[in-house]
Amino acid sequence: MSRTNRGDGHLTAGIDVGSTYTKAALLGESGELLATGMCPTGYRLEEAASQALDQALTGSTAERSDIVYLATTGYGRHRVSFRDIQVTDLTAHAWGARAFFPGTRTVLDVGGQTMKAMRLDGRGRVRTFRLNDKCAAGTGAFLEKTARYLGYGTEEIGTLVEECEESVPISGVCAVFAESEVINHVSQERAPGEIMRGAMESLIEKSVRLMKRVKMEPEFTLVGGINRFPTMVMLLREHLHGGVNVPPGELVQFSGAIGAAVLARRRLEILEAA
Amino acid sequence: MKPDRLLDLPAHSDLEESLKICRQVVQDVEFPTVRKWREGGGKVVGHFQVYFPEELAHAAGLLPVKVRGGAVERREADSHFGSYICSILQSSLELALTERLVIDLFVTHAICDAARNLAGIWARNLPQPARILYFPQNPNSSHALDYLEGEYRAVLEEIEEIAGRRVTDQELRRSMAVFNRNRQLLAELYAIKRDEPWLIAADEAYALVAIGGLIQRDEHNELLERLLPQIRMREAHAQDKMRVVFEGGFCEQPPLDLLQAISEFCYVVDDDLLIGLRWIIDDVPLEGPPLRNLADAYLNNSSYSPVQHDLRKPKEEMLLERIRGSDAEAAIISAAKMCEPGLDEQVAYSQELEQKGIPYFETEFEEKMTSFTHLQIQLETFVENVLFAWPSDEDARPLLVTKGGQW
Amino acid sequence: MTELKAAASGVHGRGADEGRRLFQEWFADLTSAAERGEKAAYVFVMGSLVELLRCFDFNIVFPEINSLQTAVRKVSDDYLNLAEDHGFSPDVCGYVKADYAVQLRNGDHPMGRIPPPGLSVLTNACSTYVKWAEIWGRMYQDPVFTMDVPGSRVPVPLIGPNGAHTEVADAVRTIGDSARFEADRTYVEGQIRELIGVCEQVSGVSFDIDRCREVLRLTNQMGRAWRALLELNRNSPAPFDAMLEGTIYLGVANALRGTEEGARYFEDLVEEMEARVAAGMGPHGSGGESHRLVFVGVPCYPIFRRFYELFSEWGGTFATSTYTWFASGGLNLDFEYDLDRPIESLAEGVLRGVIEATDSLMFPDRALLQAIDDYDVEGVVYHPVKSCRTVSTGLAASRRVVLEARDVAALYIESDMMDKRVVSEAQLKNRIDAFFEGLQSRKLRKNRSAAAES
Amino acid sequence: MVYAGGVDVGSTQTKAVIVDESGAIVGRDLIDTGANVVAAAENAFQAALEDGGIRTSDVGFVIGTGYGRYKVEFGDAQVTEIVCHARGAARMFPDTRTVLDMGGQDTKAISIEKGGQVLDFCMNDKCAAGTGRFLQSAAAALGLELDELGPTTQRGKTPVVISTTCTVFAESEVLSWLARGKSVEDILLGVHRSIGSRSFGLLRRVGIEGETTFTGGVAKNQAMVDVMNEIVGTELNVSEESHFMGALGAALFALERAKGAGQPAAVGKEEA
Repeated sequence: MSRTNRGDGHLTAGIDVGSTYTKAALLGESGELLATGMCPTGYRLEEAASQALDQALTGSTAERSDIVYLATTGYGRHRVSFRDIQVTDLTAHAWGARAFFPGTRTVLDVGGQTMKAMRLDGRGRVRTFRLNDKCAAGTGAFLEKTARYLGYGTEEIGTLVEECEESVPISGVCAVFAESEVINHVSQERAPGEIMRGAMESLIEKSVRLMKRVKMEPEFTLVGGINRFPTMVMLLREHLHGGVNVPPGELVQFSGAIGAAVLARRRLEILEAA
Repeated sequence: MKPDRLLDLPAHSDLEESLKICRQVVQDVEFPTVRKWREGGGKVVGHFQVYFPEELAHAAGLLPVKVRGGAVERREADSHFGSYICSILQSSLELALTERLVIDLFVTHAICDAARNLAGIWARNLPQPARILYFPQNPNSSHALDYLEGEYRAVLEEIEEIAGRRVTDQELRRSMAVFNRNRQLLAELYAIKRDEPWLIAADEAYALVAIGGLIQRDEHNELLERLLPQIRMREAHAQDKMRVVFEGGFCEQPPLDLLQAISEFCYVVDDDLLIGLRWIIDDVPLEGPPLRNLADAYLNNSSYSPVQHDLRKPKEEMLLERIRGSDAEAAIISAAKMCEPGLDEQVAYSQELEQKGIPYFETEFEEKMTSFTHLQIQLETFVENVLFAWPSDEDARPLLVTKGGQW
Repeated sequence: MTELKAAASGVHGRGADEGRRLFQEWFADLTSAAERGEKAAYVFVMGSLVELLRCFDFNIVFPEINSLQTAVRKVSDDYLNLAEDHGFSPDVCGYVKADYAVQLRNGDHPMGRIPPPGLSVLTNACSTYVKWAEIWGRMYQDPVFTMDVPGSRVPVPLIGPNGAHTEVADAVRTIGDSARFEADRTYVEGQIRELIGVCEQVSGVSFDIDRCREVLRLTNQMGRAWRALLELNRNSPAPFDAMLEGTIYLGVANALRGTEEGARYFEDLVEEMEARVAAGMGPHGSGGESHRLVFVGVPCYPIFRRFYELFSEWGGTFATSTYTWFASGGLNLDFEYDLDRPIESLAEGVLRGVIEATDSLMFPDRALLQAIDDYDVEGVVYHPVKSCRTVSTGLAASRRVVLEARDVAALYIESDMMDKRVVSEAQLKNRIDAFFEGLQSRKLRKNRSAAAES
Repeated sequence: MVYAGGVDVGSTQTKAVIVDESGAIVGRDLIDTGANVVAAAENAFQAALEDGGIRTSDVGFVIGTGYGRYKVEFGDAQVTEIVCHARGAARMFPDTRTVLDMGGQDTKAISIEKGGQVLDFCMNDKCAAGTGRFLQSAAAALGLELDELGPTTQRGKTPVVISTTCTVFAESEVLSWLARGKSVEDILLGVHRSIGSRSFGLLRRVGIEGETTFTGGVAKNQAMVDVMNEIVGTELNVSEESHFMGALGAALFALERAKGAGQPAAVGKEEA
C-alpha cells in the first residue's frame, strides 16, 4: 500500500512486532495518542501486525484508510507488507522515550534477553549506543529465573525485596556461574529477599555500567520489559541518585510502537516539506 | 615446475566471475593457491600480520603468504593457548598444525604480546623454522634505520637458506618494482571505493586485495590491471547510503559476510583491512641500497596501525585524516575480540570522534562469527538517524502531545 | 628453643617489616611530591632504566606497582570500573585500566597520591607498555621515550615436535651470538644516549657519569644479594615463599634499585634468611613443608593472602617463582655492570635483562626445567591471567613440554591479577585441592614402592 | 560385610552410591540438588541405602565430593570430584587413561594412571561455555526435552556453525539459525559439535592416551557420544552408570578407608 493510496485521515501508526507480543499505537492528526492494540505474535507475523492494528482501530473511531503513514519496528519489522517504513528497536525506543519525556538524553532498555543503552542529542539522533553483546550477561530473564528458583512469582518480588535491607553480592560475569552463586547462597540459607535484592543490584550495576559506556547524561528514561519490576525502577533511581523517567502506566510496553508511530509522523513531516 | 598461475580463473572470465572466485579462494581454508605452488616444488614464507617486506621472499623465488587466520573449526590449536586469546592466533596455528597451510619459514612480529608468543608455540609444535622479526618500536630514534636494515639482511639470509641460493640486489630491485606497481594498483582500487563506492562493495574490494596475499604479486598485478577498468565500467547507480570508514581490520580479519552486511547499509569508502599489504604509501626508490630503501619506507613512508608506535603518527589524528581524506560521514570503530592493542585504541578513537562530533559506533568482531544481527541493527539505526533527525536542536519539537497532562 | 632458632627468631620478620616501611616511605615521598605539584618519571619493571633516571633527580613511579597495590588493597574494582566506564574493554590489561583511573582521579591512590608523568620511559619488553605510554602522551603531552630492545629472534624449542629432544643452543639466541649481540647492544646504547638528552632537557639537570657509576654500583650490590636470596630457597625447607614473600621483596627491589637503602635491605634480608635456613625454618614456621612447588606467572592479587593459603593449607611452598625472574629487572642474572664503561654496560644490562625476561615468558621451558632440578620441586603451578598476554599466552604449551620432560605434577589455573570478577575462590580451591590430592597419592605411592624395593 | 558410601553433590543433581566390600555398586540414587543442599545429600544417601537394602550402621565410611562436598554433613572426609571421577572411571573401565567428564556447568579432562590416580587435569575456567548447560539452553530454545536431544541430533546431516560459546547467547543464536531456515536437527548437530570441539581442546591439554572414558550426565546423550567419537577418532567408553561416576569414586575411596582404618589417607582431608 503506497502512501497515495491511503485516506486523508492524517493518522500515523506504529507497530512493534516483538518475539512474543505485537503492539500497535495510533496517533491522531495533532500527535495525540488515539489508541493502542496488542496480541500474541505467533508464527504469522503479518497477521499479528494486522490484528494488533485492527484492535487499536477498534478502540478509536478511525479506519485503516485514515492512516497516512505506518512504521514498523521489532524483530518482525521487515515482515509486514503494509508498512511504509521500518525502524530498528533502538530508534523506535529512543523516539518513544523522547515522545514521553522530551528531555530524555539517555535511554536504558532492559528486556528479557538483551540490554541496550543509548544516548540521544537534542535533534533526536541516537548519538551512541551499546548492546550487551559480550558474554557478560545480565538481563531480565536472570531475575525471573532467580525468582522461580527461590519459589516466588514475578509479582511477589517487590514485597520480598522491599522487606530486606541487606543484599548478598552476586558478582559472576557469567550468567550461568551467577546462577550457581544464587544456588550457593540459598544453600547457605540466606533470606530469599536478600538474594533477590543481590540479583537485582547486580543487574542494576550492569545497566549503569552500560549507560556509563555511552557517556550518559540526564534525563534518563527506562524502557523495556524490566519495567514490570517496580523494585528495579526504585533501585535504579537510588543508584543514579535522582530521577529516572518511566513511561506511564499501561503504556510502558508500548514505547516501541509509540516510538514507531512518532517516527512515522516525523517522516511524514519531512516528506511533506520536501 | 613452479606454476605461472596460482589462481584458477577460467579464460576470459568476466568481472563478476573473477570476483566470485577471488571471494571463494580468500575464504578457502585449504589454501588452494599455496597448495598448487608447493605441488610445483615452490617454497613458502608465511608471515603473520601486519607488515612484512615480502619483496625479500619474492626476490628469492619464494611465495610470500600472508598468515591471517581463517574461519576454521579449532581442534588442535585450542589446547596450546589460554582462554583470553584472540581467534586469529589460534586459527593460524590450527591451519599449520592440520597441514592445511604448510609454511617453510614462519615469521611473526612483536605486534602484540600474544603474537610474539606465537613463535615459541610454533617452534615447539611444527618442524619448520619460525622466527620473530622485531620492527623498531622507536622509529623516532636516529638508529632505527640502521637497525632495521640489519634485520632485513638477517631475514634475507634465512630466506636464502630456504631458497638454497643467494639473492642479488638486481633481483631485489626487480621485486621492489613489482610491489611498487602492486601498491599503485591497490591505491587505484581504493580510489574507486572513495570516488564511486557504488561500483564495488566492501567485501568485493576486500577479496581483490586479500587474494594478493595468496598469489605472486606479478599475477596479482595482472589481475588488477585487467579488472580495475572493468570495475570502472560496471553498471551500477549511486544509492543514498552513508559513507563510512571501517577501522579495526589491521590484524584479525572480519568475515566477508560481515563486510557484506555493512555494504547493505553503508559505503565503506576507506578502511584499514589488510593494511600491511598497503603499508608503504609511495613507491620505494629502486636506486640505492635495496634493503635500506625498504627499511626506510617502512619507517618514513608508511600508513599507521595500533601496533606501530611512532610519535609522528598519533593514531587518532591519523584516523581523522583517513575520515577527511575519504569524505566519510561516520566511522565504524571495531576491534577483534581479545585484541589488546585494538581494544585499547578503540578508546582513543572513540574519545576523539566524540569530541569532534563525528558519528561512530564501536563493535567487536571475530573471524569465525556467523551471526551479524547486532551489527546490522546498529547500522540500520545509524542510517535511520539521517532519515529522521531534526535539522537542529531548536527545530526539535514534541511529536506526541498530551491532553491536559493525560497521555 | 635451640640457639639457632632463637637467633633466627631475632631477625625473623625483619625483612617484611622493613620492606613495608620502605614501601610506605616511598609512597609518602611520592605523595608529597604530588602535593608540591611535581611530576614524575614513569617507568616499568621490565627494562626500567631507573639507574639512568636517578641521575636526574626524577621522582620515580612504577605504574605497574601502583596498579597491583589497588588489587592487594581490595579496591581495584573501583578503578577498573571507572576505566571501563571511559570505554576500556573488560578484556584488556587491568594494570593499564587501574592506572588510567588513578590518572582520572588526579593521582588518588590507596597508598597516597601519585604525581603525574613528566616523562615516560619504557621498553618494548611488553607490547602493552607501548599502548600504555601512548595514553599518557594523550593525557599529558609528556615526552614518551620507547627504548626499542630486540629480543631473541629465533626460538629453538627444548622439546621439538614428536617429542624429539634438542638441547637449547645458546648460539640461536642473541645472547651468546657475539656479533649479533654486540649490534643489538650498540643499538640500545645509541638510544640510551638519545634518552640522556631527553632527560637533561626535561629535568634541567646535566648528566654526571660518576653519579651514574655510583648508582650502577649500588644495583650491582643489590643484585648480588638478590641472587643469594633466590639461591637460599634451594634449601629444604625453603626459608621463604617465593610467591608470597618473593613478591613483596620484588616490590622493594624495583622501587629501590640503585639506592643505598635498597642494597642494604637485601643484604640484611639474606642474613635473615640464612638464619632461617640454619634453624630449619620455612615460611610456615618450623617444618611443615610437605610439597615444594614452582610458581609460573603473576599472583592473584585480588585475594593475594587467601590465594597463598589455598596452597599453604596443604603444606605447599613455592620454592621459586618465575615472577622473581622476569619482574626483577635482570637482578636474577649473573651480570654486573662494568663501572669502567657505565653507559656501554648499562646498555648491555638492559638488553640482557629484557631478553632474559621475555625469553622466560615466551620460551620458558629450559628455565623451568632448570628450576625444577635446582629447587627440587614436585609440582609446577601455572597461573595464566586474563590481564596479561605477555605472561600467559604460552603457558599452556609450556606445560605440555614440562610434563613430558620431568616427573612432576602440574596445575593450570586461570584467573586474573586485578579483576575480581574472574576470580572465583570456590573454583580455585576445587582445582588446588585436586592438585594436592594428586600430589599426596603420588607421594604415598612413591613411598610404598620405595618400601617394597628395600 | 563392610559397606562404604559416596555422595556427589553437584550444582544441579546430587548422586549417592553404596558399594560392597568388592567395590560393586549395591545401591544408588540421584535427586535434584535444589535449594537445601544438606538435605539433598542426606536424602540421596538414604535413598541409595534403601535401594540397596542396607542400614546406615552397616556403612563404614562415607566420602563427600562435588561442589557441595562440605555439605555432606554425615560424611567422614571430602575429596574433589576430579579425583573421584578418575577413580570411578578406572573401576568401570580399568584401561582408562583419559577421562572426559561433562557436567552441568563444568567440563573436565583428566589423565590417569592404571588404578585411577590423577596425573593431570584441565577444566573450563572462564565461563560455562562448552558444558552441559549449553545443551540445556539450546534445547530450551528449541522447545525440546533433554531426552529428545540425542535422537533429534542424530538425524542431523549438515551441522550449522555455532559461533557463540556463551550459554546465554546460545538461545538467540539457535533462534537466528531457525529464522534462516535451518532445520532443528542441523542446528542441534552444530551445537553438539561446538561443545565437542571445546571438550576436545581440553582433552588435548592433558593428552589423549589409551582408552578414554566419557562420564557425567551428558554421556547419556548418544548424539554427544557419537560426536565425541568422531572428533576424538576412537570409541569412547560410556558406562550405564556414567552419571554416578563421581559418587562411585568417592565410595571406592571410602571403602579403602573403611577397610584399612589407621592407615594414612591416600587422598582427601579428613574431618577433625
